[in-house]
Amino acid sequence: IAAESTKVALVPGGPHPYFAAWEKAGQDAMKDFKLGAADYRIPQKWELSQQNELLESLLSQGYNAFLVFPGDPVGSNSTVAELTENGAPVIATAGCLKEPTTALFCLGTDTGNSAYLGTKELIKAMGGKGRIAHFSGFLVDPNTQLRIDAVEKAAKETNGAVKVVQVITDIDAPEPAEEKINAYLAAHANEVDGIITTAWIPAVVASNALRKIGDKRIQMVGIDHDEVVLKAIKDGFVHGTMLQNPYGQGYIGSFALDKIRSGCKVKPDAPFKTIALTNRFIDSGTVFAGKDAVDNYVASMQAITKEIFANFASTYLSCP
Amino acid sequence: MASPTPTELDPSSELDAVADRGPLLSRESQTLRFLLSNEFGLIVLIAIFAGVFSLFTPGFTSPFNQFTLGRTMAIDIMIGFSMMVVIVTGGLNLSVGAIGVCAAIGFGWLVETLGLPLPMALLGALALGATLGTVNGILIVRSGLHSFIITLATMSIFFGVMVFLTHAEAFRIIPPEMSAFGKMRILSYVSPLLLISIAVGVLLTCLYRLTPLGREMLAAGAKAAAAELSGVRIGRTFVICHSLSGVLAAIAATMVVARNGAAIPSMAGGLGQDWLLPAVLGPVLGGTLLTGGRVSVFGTFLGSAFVTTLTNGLLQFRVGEFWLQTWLGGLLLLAVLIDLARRRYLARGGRRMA
Amino acid sequence: MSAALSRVLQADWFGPLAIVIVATLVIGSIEPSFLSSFNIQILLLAVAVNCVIAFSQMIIIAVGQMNLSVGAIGGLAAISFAGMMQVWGLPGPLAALAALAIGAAAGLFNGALIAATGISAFVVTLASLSVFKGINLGITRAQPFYGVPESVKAFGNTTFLGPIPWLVLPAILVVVAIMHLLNRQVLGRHILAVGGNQSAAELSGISVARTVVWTHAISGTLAALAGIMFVARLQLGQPSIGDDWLIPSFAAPVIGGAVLAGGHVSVSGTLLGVVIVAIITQALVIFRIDPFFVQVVLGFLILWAVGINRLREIRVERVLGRI
Amino acid sequence: MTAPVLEARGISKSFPGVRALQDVSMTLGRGSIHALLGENGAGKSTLIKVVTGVHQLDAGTLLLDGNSVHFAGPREAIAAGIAVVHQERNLIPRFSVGENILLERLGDNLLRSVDHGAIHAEAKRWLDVLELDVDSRIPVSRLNVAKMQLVEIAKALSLRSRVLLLDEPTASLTPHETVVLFGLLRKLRDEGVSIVFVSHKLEEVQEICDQVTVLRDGRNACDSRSMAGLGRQDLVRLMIGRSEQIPNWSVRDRTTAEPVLELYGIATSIGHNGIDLTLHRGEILGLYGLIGAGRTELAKSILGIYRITSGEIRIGGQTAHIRSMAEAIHCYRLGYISEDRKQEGLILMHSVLENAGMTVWRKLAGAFGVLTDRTIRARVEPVIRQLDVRTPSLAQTVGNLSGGNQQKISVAKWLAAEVSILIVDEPSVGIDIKTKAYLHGLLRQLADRGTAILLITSDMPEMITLADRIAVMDEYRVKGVIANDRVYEGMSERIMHLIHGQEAA
Ligand SMILES: Nc1ncnc2c1ncn2[C@@H]1O[C@H](COP(=O)(O)OP(=O)(O)OP(=O)(O)O)[C@@H](O)[C@H]1O
Ligand SMILES: Nc1ncnc2c1ncn2[C@@H]1O[C@H](COP(=O)(O)OP(=O)(O)OP(=O)(O)O)[C@@H](O)[C@H]1O
Ligand SMILES: [Mg+2]
Ligand SMILES: [Mg+2]
Repeated sequence: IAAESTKVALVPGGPHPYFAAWEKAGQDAMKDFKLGAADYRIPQKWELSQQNELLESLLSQGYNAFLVFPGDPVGSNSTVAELTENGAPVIATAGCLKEPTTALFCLGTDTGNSAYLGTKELIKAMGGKGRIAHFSGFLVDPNTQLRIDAVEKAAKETNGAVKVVQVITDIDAPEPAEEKINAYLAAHANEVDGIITTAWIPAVVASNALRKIGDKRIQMVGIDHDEVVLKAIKDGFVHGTMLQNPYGQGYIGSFALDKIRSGCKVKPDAPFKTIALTNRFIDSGTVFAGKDAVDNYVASMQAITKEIFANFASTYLSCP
Repeated sequence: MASPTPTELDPSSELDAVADRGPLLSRESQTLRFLLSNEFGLIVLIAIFAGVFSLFTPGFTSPFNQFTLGRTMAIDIMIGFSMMVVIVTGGLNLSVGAIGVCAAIGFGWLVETLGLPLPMALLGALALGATLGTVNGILIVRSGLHSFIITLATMSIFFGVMVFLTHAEAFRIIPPEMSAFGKMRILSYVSPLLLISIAVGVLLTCLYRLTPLGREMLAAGAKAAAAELSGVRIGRTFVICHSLSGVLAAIAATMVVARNGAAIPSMAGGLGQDWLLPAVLGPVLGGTLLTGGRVSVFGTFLGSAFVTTLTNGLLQFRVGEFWLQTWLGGLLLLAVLIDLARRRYLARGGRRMA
Repeated sequence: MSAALSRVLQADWFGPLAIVIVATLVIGSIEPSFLSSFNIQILLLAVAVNCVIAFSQMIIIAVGQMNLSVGAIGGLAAISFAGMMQVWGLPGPLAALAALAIGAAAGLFNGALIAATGISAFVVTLASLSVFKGINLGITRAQPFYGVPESVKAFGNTTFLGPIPWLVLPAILVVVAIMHLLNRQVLGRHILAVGGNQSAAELSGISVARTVVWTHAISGTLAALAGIMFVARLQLGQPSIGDDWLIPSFAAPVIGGAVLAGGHVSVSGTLLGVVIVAIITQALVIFRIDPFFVQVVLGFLILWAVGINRLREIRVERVLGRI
Repeated sequence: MTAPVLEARGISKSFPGVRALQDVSMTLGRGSIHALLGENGAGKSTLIKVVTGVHQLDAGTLLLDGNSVHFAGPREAIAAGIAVVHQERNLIPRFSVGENILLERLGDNLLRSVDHGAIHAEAKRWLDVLELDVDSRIPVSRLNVAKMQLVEIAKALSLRSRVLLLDEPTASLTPHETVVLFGLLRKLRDEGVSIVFVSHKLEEVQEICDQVTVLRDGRNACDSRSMAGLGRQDLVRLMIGRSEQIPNWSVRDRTTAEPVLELYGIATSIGHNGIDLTLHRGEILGLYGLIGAGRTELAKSILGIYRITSGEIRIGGQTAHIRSMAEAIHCYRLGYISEDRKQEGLILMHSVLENAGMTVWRKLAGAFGVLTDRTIRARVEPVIRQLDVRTPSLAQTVGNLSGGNQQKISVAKWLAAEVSILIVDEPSVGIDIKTKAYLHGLLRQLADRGTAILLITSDMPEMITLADRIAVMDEYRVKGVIANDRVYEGMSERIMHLIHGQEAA
């Protein structure tokens, strides 16, 4: 099948700055691989039902390959199954679907591992001991539980030197994040030594909060590449951030979908990683960026993308 | 066309002579009433928009799209019903989503953990919905507070307890017949879920038209003081409305489970809030009064159907992805304006007829 | 003396005030840091912004309607404010004025449509919510505006007289203005009259349409102000500002004694409602409630707060011999 | 006649399914009190609403001082100097009495401040003029219907306009307030104000009016005639096309029948004390008193709405503790026709059929609890016809009926309920004389068939026509019970003597 017939839809879970790079990635992939389309289509809200509707509609519109950030690791499975049943291959992108699933594989950040690594970095910065507060996202997102567990695991490994004293969740919206994080710091700032954030908005709000109280004693590791977080790292209020690779996900994912449509198969013995949700996981790269790395974080992500892309086909796909 | 003028009803001057003069309802005014109704307006709007969409987008009429449209519609209609039965009382049930999620998770737990057979588990889910609804109703009636604030609190409580017990874990091992039902296509166009919604709609219509209980619900919702002085047990009636709301939310939830093939805590968003919009939109567009006392089951059905059709069509139209909401809102406004124009036009005509 | 006492007992604000005092004392004695200067500052900040949101809804409740688009208007004003400063380099005050004007215009749009067509406010504001949110997303493509000038950031972040944040100033202004409006100004009385009995107001020569338009314009302006305050506090123009305002915007007025059918609202009650919600939110964080249990506790606390208030009302009614 | 101030020429107005006014004319002279009469549904209120810009006329012209005018809304009519008291109460429940009175005069400048002190001072003046003793600072929601009506009149008076339209202003007033009001109206007339007065109480009309316009089925039966030389029966003939039939019922004594409702030493949380009353099977016991005597409240206390603090109620010989109206109806077969039809009697947004059938739904439900419109119609239609309700259909919204017809529905639903004890509170407020006769006949029939009726009415003639015995209440106590000999002069004297006598002595 010719590449022009491949029409990829890149569908995030809702409007969110994280996915902005997917648009560019799709356009680049379309040009580079001569695809019929690689369009970035977003649901209007972070609602599982809205995403489902959008996906169903895109299928009726003739899209035949999907990169999907699953609105829910379990709940999105039936829609994904419907897509594949109608001949459109799906790659779970940026977040994974829980097995069993009809998605080809999951290309994204191992959320648990990223949180774990971030916490390790934080503990290192704290000098191996102290108390940690963990700020995370929607409680109903099973990833949140994975992150809570991962942070807990990293702390446990210190044999009691580090303790997670507080977990605050459901602060993915700016208003509650402001209120809860500030309230927490107001009451307990001197009882914590480190903060780990595992969602975008909490990372932004916590960076600002630390800047506001001017406290450089409390160490913090954030997530993602929001300007506020990056600037706080440069100014020394935040220790570093766990970067993910949205561009790479979109670019490589589009490429893989086209290959699959042109007859390639996913190698059954490919070196997939196993994570809590799935045993067909491909890490799109997660790196820790500290003060020295923030300025050229784009370059480092591109390097990772290039590296994964270079032998992606040979590693994961078997083509006729 | 002559509608009866008051003079025709003039009784004879003798006190006891009750002349038998046939029904007081005239056919003409019934026709006019229907043409002026919300229901007719929505039918017209759905026809207009569906027509435009099928003309200008290739995907809209495809069997798959019609099937998914019907399926989405079915769920939204049921959610609309579960709010509608409470709006009748002049109140709101903010916890429809939370009750729905609880019922879905309860269902998942019954089939997966307890291994109950499907019908038993379904009944269990409905019973759970009814119980939570009853709790709402009793709290509202006993405290005398507005249902808005009570259900705001219970929304937190129901959902919180559910998340606390499950730690946001989903139940996946549900009977295959259930997921097959969610994917089933009758004549390749129709989802059986839609038939369920239609059936429930018919039952609700019978409730309001043909039973004292339904009439009492409307009377109590329209003017509690007057209804009470006519012997309606207001408190009990309101509690029953809320229980019914719980049951309907549970039905909607099991439909979502069938559609998703799993019972997941995030199916209605945080605290179940994602259900609020479809829940209120259908009844309000359908002519159910937010102040209570007037209901239109068919209108709710059409209202929800209209919104899902509009959304679906717009997605097909591929308006600039970030601008979709603007379009949706704009078209909704356009639709109500068209409807208003229709009503003004007909009303003027109706007056001329009189 | 006893008449004055009974007037106080009957007032809408009495119950919420008692709850606030009791809650403050209890939480403060268990966790002294609750009364620390920094914490008070945080509390005031939360109250300042949230009360403006609550008032923007309260005024619509007063006229007997609902405004579902407060969040969307607030969000639109927020990103316009931040966007104008970043993209056009407008100075803060000018951008703020422009954003307020956008909010007022959005409110006018709602109000004019409702007044001119007679379509229910619920439907109109629901549709316009979609329109405004769509414009927000269309402009930002879900990306925040970061270019907020230092002066604005400082306004959102610094304090005077010890722990009092500057952001409290606009909030106080709004409280005073709304109180004056509803109690002492012709427009305010018209709003309450229309909310209390629309047809009677109409028959008394009050222009319902004009009142409704004004009310929505005020609501839009207040929502915009809240959005602007949020940008100052958050230090960036997040497109998702406003997404979650709807339920809190209703909760505070209702806790404060507003009648959802219209005609009766309480400014002090609403303000106290906001304070109660803020205290509850903070208490949950301070007492380190298990995150999986937060919602349950929150729900019970709301029930407790409104329940206490209701008990008081029942007492008062009983004294008056109604039961 | 002096130069006309306000003239209506050839006015027509239709509502869906109803021609309310057809080619109606009326001419209002300066300094006159003009009666506007007609049966329920004849179009009186509609005419007033058309004149004041509430409804837009379909055809015809309005002339003010000889100039053609058009009012797009009530605001413009008020601005042109026309004040009105509508038939339905139009007050803002939570606003104070004072502010309600001066609502029109808050002004149009939205940004102006309101001077509450001045408002209450001014309001107090108007309350004093009407001899209404209420604090202008309490909310009107705390007033009873009669006081609300007076507030509404004060509201219209406070505009000091040249034209004053009063749509049944005396419907819920007792003779005492009416006398005060009439004194005031005469004074205004002498100052040159033109007044339109709508009433179903012909004695009042004859007492005060100098001109009369009668409407019949939406048309002029007479247009602005002088009252001089018109007798009561002439007016009746103009209104209903025939003369009045005055029932000549015999005096009854039912005190020997078994008692069905007995009150022994009842005291209530709102101030009743030591009330003893006995109502016998088939008896009509009247309860008379001036406004504020506490009759309505006594009825509501029996129904369990206010708390009874001591004493005993017996129904059918058994001690009864009624906790809700539902219990009253379903366990004790006790019904209550409320004096406040708008708040407690009717559901204005529902149809005639729904309203009239509300009390019998449970009884009528057939097998499987199914209840069709047809079943309900069969039960309520006869009563509705007997009361001569003017409605285009049973599906009509009750709120769209004329005031008197609404009242008929609120009575009809209890006549259909077949209860054994019926408390009737001001049943004929706003009902025209013809229907009032029907209603009296129906109540009498009910009593003849064994229903015990407790009749609360401020309408002395009605009381003397219907009651077998009359209990007189004042200040929450029963002052005495007298047998009714149906001789008007003697009875009214004895009643007033019971109310005032002890004080005078
Ligand atoms: N808004 C309305 N919609 C429909 N019909 C109406 C409306 N208002 C009045 N009518 C009808 O117009 C006719 C005249 O009503 P109107 O209220 O003028 O009577 P009225 O003479 O004031 O009677 P009453 O003595 O009972 O007050 C009635 O048949 C009534 O049902
Ligand atoms: N709960 C209450 N609070 C304050 N005032 C009350 C209350 N209940 C009754 N009243 C007042 O008590 C008085 C007695 O009521 P009402 O006038 O209805 O008695 P009535 O004899 O039935 O008079 P009517 O002739 O109007 O039927 C009224 O002035 C009323 O406003
Ligand atoms: Mg009338
Ligand atoms: Mg009374």
